[in-house]
Amino acid sequence: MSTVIEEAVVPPAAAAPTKESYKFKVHPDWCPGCGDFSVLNALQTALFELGLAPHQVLVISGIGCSSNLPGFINTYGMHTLHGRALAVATGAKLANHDLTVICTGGDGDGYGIGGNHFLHTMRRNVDLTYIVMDNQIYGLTTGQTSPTSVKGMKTKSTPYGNVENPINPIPLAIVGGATYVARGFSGKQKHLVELLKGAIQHRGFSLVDVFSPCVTYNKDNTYQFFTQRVRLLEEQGHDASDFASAIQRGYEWGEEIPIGLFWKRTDLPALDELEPVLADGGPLAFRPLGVSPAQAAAVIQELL
Amino acid sequence: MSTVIEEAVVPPAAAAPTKESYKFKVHPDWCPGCGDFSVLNALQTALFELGLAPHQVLVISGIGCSSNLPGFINTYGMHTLHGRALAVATGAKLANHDLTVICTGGDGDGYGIGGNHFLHTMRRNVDLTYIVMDNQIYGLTTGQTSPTSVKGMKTKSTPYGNVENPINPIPLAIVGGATYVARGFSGKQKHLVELLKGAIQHRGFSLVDVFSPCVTYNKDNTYQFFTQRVRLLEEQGHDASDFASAIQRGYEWGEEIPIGLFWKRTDLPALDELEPVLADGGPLAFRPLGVSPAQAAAVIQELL
Amino acid sequence: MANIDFAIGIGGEAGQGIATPGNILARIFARRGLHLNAYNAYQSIIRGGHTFLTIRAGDHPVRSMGDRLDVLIPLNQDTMDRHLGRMDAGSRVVFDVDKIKPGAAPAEVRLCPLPVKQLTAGDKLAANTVAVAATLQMLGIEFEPLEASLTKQFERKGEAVVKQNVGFARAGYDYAATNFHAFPFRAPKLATPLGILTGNEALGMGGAAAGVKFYAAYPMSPSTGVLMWMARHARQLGIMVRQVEDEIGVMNMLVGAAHAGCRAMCATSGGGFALMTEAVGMAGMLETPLVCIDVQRAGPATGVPTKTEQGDLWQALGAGQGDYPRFIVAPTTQLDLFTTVPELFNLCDRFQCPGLVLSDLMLSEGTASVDPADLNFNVPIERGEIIFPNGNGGAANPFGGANDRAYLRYRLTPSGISPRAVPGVPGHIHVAATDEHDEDGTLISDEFTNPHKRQAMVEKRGRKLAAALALIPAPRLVGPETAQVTLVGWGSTEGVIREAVEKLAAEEGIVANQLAIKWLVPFHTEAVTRLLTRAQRVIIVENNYSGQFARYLRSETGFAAHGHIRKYDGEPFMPHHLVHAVKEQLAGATALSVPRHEILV
Amino acid sequence: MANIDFAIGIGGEAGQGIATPGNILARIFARRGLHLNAYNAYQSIIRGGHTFLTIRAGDHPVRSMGDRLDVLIPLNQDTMDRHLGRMDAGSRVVFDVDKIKPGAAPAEVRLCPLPVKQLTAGDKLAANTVAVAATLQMLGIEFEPLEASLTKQFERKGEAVVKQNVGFARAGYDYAATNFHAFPFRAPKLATPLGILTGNEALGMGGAAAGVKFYAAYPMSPSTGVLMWMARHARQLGIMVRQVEDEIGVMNMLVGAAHAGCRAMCATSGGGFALMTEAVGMAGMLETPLVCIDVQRAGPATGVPTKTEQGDLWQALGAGQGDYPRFIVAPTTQLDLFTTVPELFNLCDRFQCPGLVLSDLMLSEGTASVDPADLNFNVPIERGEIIFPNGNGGAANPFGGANDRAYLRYRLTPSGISPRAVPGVPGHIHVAATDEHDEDGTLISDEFTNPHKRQAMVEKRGRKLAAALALIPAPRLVGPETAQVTLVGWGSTEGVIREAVEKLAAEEGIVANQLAIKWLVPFHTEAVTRLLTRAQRVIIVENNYSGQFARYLRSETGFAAHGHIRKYDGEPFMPHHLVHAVKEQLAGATALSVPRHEILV
Ligand SMILES: Cc1ncc(C[n+]2csc(CCOP(=O)(O)OP(=O)(O)O)c2C)c(N)n1
Ligand SMILES: Cc1ncc(C[n+]2csc(CCOP(=O)(O)OP(=O)(O)O)c2C)c(N)n1
Ligand code: SF4
Ligand code: SF4
Ligand SMILES: [Mg+2]
Ligand SMILES: [Mg+2]
Repeated sequence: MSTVIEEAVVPPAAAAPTKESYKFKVHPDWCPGCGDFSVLNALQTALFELGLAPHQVLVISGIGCSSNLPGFINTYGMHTLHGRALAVATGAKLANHDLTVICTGGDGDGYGIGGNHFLHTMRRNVDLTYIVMDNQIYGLTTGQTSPTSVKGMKTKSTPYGNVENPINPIPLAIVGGATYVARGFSGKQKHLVELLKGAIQHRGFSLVDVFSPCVTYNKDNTYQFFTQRVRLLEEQGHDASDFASAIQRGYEWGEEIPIGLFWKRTDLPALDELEPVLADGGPLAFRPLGVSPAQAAAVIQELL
Repeated sequence: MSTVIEEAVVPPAAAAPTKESYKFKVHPDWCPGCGDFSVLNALQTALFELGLAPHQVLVISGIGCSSNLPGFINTYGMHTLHGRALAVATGAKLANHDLTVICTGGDGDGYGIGGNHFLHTMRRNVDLTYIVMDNQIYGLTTGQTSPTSVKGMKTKSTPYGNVENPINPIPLAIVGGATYVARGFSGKQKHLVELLKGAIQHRGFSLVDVFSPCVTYNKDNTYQFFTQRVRLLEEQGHDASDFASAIQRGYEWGEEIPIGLFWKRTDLPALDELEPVLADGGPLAFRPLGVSPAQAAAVIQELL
Repeated sequence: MANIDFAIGIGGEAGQGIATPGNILARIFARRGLHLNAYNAYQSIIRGGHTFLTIRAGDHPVRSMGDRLDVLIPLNQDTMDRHLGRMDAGSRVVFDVDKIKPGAAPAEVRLCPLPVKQLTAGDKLAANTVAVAATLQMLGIEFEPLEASLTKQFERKGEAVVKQNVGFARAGYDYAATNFHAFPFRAPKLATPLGILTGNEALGMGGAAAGVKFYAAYPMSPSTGVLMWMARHARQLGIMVRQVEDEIGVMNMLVGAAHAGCRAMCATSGGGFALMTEAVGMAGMLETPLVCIDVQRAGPATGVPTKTEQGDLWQALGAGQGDYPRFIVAPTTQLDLFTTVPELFNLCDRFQCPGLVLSDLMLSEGTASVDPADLNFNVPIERGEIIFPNGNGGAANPFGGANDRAYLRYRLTPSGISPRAVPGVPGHIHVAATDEHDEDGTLISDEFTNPHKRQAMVEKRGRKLAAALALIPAPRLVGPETAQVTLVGWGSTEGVIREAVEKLAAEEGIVANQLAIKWLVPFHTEAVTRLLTRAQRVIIVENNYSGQFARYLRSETGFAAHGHIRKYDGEPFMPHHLVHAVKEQLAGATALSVPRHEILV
Repeated sequence: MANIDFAIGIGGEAGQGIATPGNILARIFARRGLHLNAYNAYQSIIRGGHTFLTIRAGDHPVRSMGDRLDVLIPLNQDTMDRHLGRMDAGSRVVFDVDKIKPGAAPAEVRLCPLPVKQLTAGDKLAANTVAVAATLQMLGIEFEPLEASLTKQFERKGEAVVKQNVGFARAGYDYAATNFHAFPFRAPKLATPLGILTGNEALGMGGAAAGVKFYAAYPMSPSTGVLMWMARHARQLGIMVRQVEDEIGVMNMLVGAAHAGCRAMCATSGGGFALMTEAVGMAGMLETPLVCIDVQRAGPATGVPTKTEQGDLWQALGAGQGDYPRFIVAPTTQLDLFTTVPELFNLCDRFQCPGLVLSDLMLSEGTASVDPADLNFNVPIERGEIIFPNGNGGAANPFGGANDRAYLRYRLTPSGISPRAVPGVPGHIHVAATDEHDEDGTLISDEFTNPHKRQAMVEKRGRKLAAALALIPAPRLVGPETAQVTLVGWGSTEGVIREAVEKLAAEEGIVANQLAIKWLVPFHTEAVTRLLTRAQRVIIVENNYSGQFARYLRSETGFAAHGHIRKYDGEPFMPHHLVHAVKEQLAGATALSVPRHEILV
């Protein structure tokens, strides 16, 4: 009764992964042309190029079109609740800090309902890679305004035009404490692959906000819109260690929109590095349970 | 069976308010020396000096020592749920935009559990004044770490020292979209009164983060600590319309800590100004209910 | 049944646009005065997958999607393959022969292949129009309504396009006349033209009628339709509509708006409601009236977002910590959703507490015909003991209007209801607190703690609803007083149970009656117990796994039903599911029937 | 009762430090082997207000705070005023005569004024020490244990301070010997020295014993003690302890940590639990074992944060939308909290579902004596069918370890339990989804939607707990098999009901027995029904307004109790409340008794 879509032979776990290793038996059911295909592909390429074994990678999402991604990649996956990926991921990462933990989701999921976890996961500098497929719309619920929808945008929940100011994830993440902050575009695969590789290799919290057009519900921020506008920071000599410049460039929005690595710092340890409990003994999840007689005696002693 | 603590004669509503008008029958039950007394007093003074009638003011809080404030001031009050003051306040303000709505609470309430409402209320530029009594600790729950507790701080939940990076509310609010961002100190009454008056008069979302020492549970960030360190931005020629400088100064933390108005912009309309539904007819809450026969007919027509 | 009653199924991929032909057909039927019920089985996917719309119409009340299809319009091969085998004798399958191959059809199913390419000169988009036209022809419906409908649809695109499409339709219509067998009946035209209404629209309209001025929501299937209706009508009706950052924000904003004096409403589904429960309890504690709609979908967790279930009853019953009064109501039809909302607001305002509406995907996204005359917007509005600055709240200001100290927001009254002043009223200053408080609002959770005051406040809130039961109609048996079987349902299953009861009588000679429960809290314990203990055999019908209503019924009445029919596969009951289950239970085969949905949609 | 049994009340303002003398007394009593129960009535205020600690000790199990005080130690005038009038004949009131004026004492209450200034040469902080010393003297306890205790307390401050304080104590002790009447009994010294334990400490220790490696929480009274215990022991025991941004984050982190293979636990109170319910449902859907503790306090909403209640039962029963299996248990004593946690983890791991513990303020913040021998940390650990990379999970890897395609995380098994691989295991790659899924984890909420698969998955999860009931002890009657009255309680009321039963027999000649319910889900319907239908008169005792347990009991058994005793004023039951209520119900005066708390604490 299982849903096996493709009959593929799986390489033995020991063999070095090939690009195919990350392909999953289920084909993505995104709309044809959806930007998320490209993000999935870039992630698969990045994992392959980094030589990470599929079973050592855990991809965690919330709920949304974009959040369906863990179902389409051959790694361990969790498809959690709307807005909660980062909290779940923090738990998973601390439980097994040997895993490479990657979160994927949408702008509504991450910046809307998930905003509080976003804020606090950043300040904790949890060693996660967070990929937000930012289509400036709620896709899966068929087209309502999102926290990144521009002012004036007409959506099903704002038929007369959105009156709210959007958030800007880039400056917000920089100020919020993320230690690797980048923006990519589905239309720039190679560039995106490099951003993702950098993010995964970065020790600490990485945000990669990706313009990933929703071809069905967002008629404003299309492929064409972005293709005309995006400019690579890497080609403009941006210094990703310059805080003020990172923020300033993050605000640029108009005829030219910068993408690339805005901000990176390596001087702050990640949360798992700061927790002495993790120092020795390997992943918590694999340690023997229970307490020793000596530990028990010490605890009981306190009661006497 | 009511709890009337003081038998005070209340001035008739029509008379001009005096400073006494804002005093409430219930005495604050904060610990002697708590910074929150000073914030309460400053708020009462500010309201008086602005000549606002007590019944036209609605003070809304979450839960915490600081959130008890609405019980101690003679205005309308709501003492809501932990972390939810801003959401409740948005509803109340839009329902009756003639009210002056002020939110008061703590760092845990506002930046911890309330973080998502903080983020989104700021970007919407809702016309509220938000006063956070930032004691860098959870007071009411008897002393656990807060999102503004400094790294290394020992609290009941971090007896070996906090390993997380704090958030910095000032830059966060500036980037988050607040249009009036200030920091005060309980030990500087007059200065605080001016900040609050500015905030209340400001049309849009104002944050006043106040160093309001918890004398019982925070032994690090005491009156003395701040008295030695605070410097008035107003005396340092800071230009509150300079975005980059506002952020930069917001990060200063050490032997000298700036307080005052960091950032203000007046070019963004507040949410209620952007909602055509509010344009005519006065507060929503007082409009007649129901729909007219013509409106009903139009709605029914759509079904045919 | 002797009446005229027919159903059309249209299926295809998401994004293939089955909504448009569905809508055209439904409106044409309704305008002729036909009663109608439409249900769309779809998936949580934007493009692709399988979507199947069933439109059933008749000259008598049509309460469910029924059991059979008279016309199948497959827009893709997949639909043909899934459904053809389940078509009954005498039915038609209308399809584009250039695109879709029929398999082996069951006996006496008439295949109606349309040479679409030829009829439309190769215009691919016109296939749906042609199929609709052919269907109408076979049903004996004139061409004019379709022409009018297409004209309206294509108006914006200019006369040429209108003409072209009407031409395609004409071609299909004529082709059917020549090549296909018309049905032995004709779809009649009745005296009163009807409209069509989804449950979500009904909820939005009910809110408008009730005078909702503040509507907030976070999108969540299958409740988003209410948000969309409200957003579309916001400016026209003067309603503040907000999309909020999350459901916690939604419910808290509602409390703020309602406290300030607005009628405030929201809709969500189970997962969103889970996030709201703390703030629903706040409304209970602050004694703030507001209305929250939970449009249930298959759970737990994300579950099956586009599939129906009645799985949130215990969540609603257990919403929030502690005890506090609130109403819970599960309306039974689309029209009932409309009329219930203003009634509920009146109760909430009067008793100063939150009210919860349990709808579900089937009801909220389902479409029903409605007689416009039944959509009474001129409903009574009773706001209870509320004090406004301009005195328009109906309640006199009991304390003279200028003495903050004398006003007691939470005055201990015999009814438990205390006049509430909204912020802005001179002389009524108070604080409304979620901490336990005294009559004047002062916190008694801190230095004024006093177990006697606490007890008095709990009892004050607790006794508020005592008078409410009398204002709520007791459920009544429908059908013969003495029956072999009494089918008990709650909320949206009323229609399908009614049809099953009729079918049992007409086709199986089994005398059944029906008890439809709508008001869950407060519950008519006495009336229900009386009816059920007299019944010969009680079978509870519900759309969930664990028998949430059966357990609740027992908690309130002690009554244990003789049998249960449950379905939790995401699809609604069809009448024959119930008929078959009743038969197997009467035969003693089981006390728990779980009908198996035959069609994989 | 013939046994030795005495109680001491210490009262003052918050911040006045009643904890220290309370702790000194409790430890001295426990070390002598006396059984003990302590309950602190306090307010949600950091300084000021009224705090009242009752320590009751005896040479037999002491299960509640009892009904009377033998010693009152008022540290301020307010305490004297509130409590003096309620002291019984033969009791002592020990107070600082320089600071506090006694009012008119009831007959035969002995006032024991201490000239503190004179005894301590004006050292104000020493008043508490002097009062404790005098109390011990009157109880016939030697001076040495107090000396030892003070020495330990002041050690850090140097020998001089120690000496000084021991001197003050000595002065108080001697003063009492000379001036006050010793009690007619002496506090005995028993063979086995005991320790003292709060419920929250017991929960933390239970977690440690169970092998919890991940503990997360957001502070919330009265559950914060668990967080504090965990934080203090984190490094020593190798537990990851996190304070999270909110309760939503807590439960979601737990799911992540538990999914990755840790035993993960959290504690909160009702309002925090309300925020967690959506994610508890996620654990149900992902089939992830974890344990969540709800330490109940008086609700609704913020309620009375420092007062007790059993008001979250229906919230726990209705947590999250839809149906999913989970355990709900309400342990009955502090020791039971300790032993239950590892048992619950074994069940959750075995059945792969969440487990909820319902504690309450009285139990969690209350203190009990405990025999160290009963604190067995060497408990069985059963992790069920789990697959770890290093094979330490106990379950063999059923698919050979190297075929992702063949591994079915949600395999449909007869038991409903499917072997779960944690991330990191080669050959077991899968996605765990909150959307409904197929055996291999693939979503069936979108294009693969299939009502039959959905039904099968609901049933798979649903049947998991079938085997669980047999692993859970059925509740048993305590007391005479045939009795006039059967008192039924759940969770923390076990102790006070037991004492009431004894009191009814000893003092009123009423034969009662007791049924204490601990496991709520799954529920021993058969066993409980059998016991209750045989009982002459059943009275349900619970600490809430609406009879949450009574209603739940009825939903599971159909059984309606003959009477109810409820209390919802924030304070726990005292034995005499129950005795009085039983008497009035036996006399036919009422079927619902609501005892009135006599002391305003
Ligand atoms: C608690 C809760 N609220 C609402 C929803 C409904 N919901 C599902 S996806 C979604 C938004 C999706 O938008 P986004 O995160 O931007 O993802 P996209 O579909 O655009 O990729 C919403 C509101 C839900 N599943 N859970
Ligand atoms: C949902 C919920 N979680 C937790 C609590 C418990 N709680 C009450 S106040 C508080 C923190 C108070 O800290 P802060 O907001 O900084 O205010 P302060 O007391 O320091 O002024 C917490 C965690 C609660 N009331 N509700
Ligand atoms: S709706 Fe938009 S975001 Fe979703 S799959 Fe389609 S194109 Fe992508
Ligand atoms: S605990 Fe701290 S914050 Fe609370 S009242 Fe006392 S000093 Fe103020
Ligand atoms: Mg999106
Ligand atoms: Mg604080």
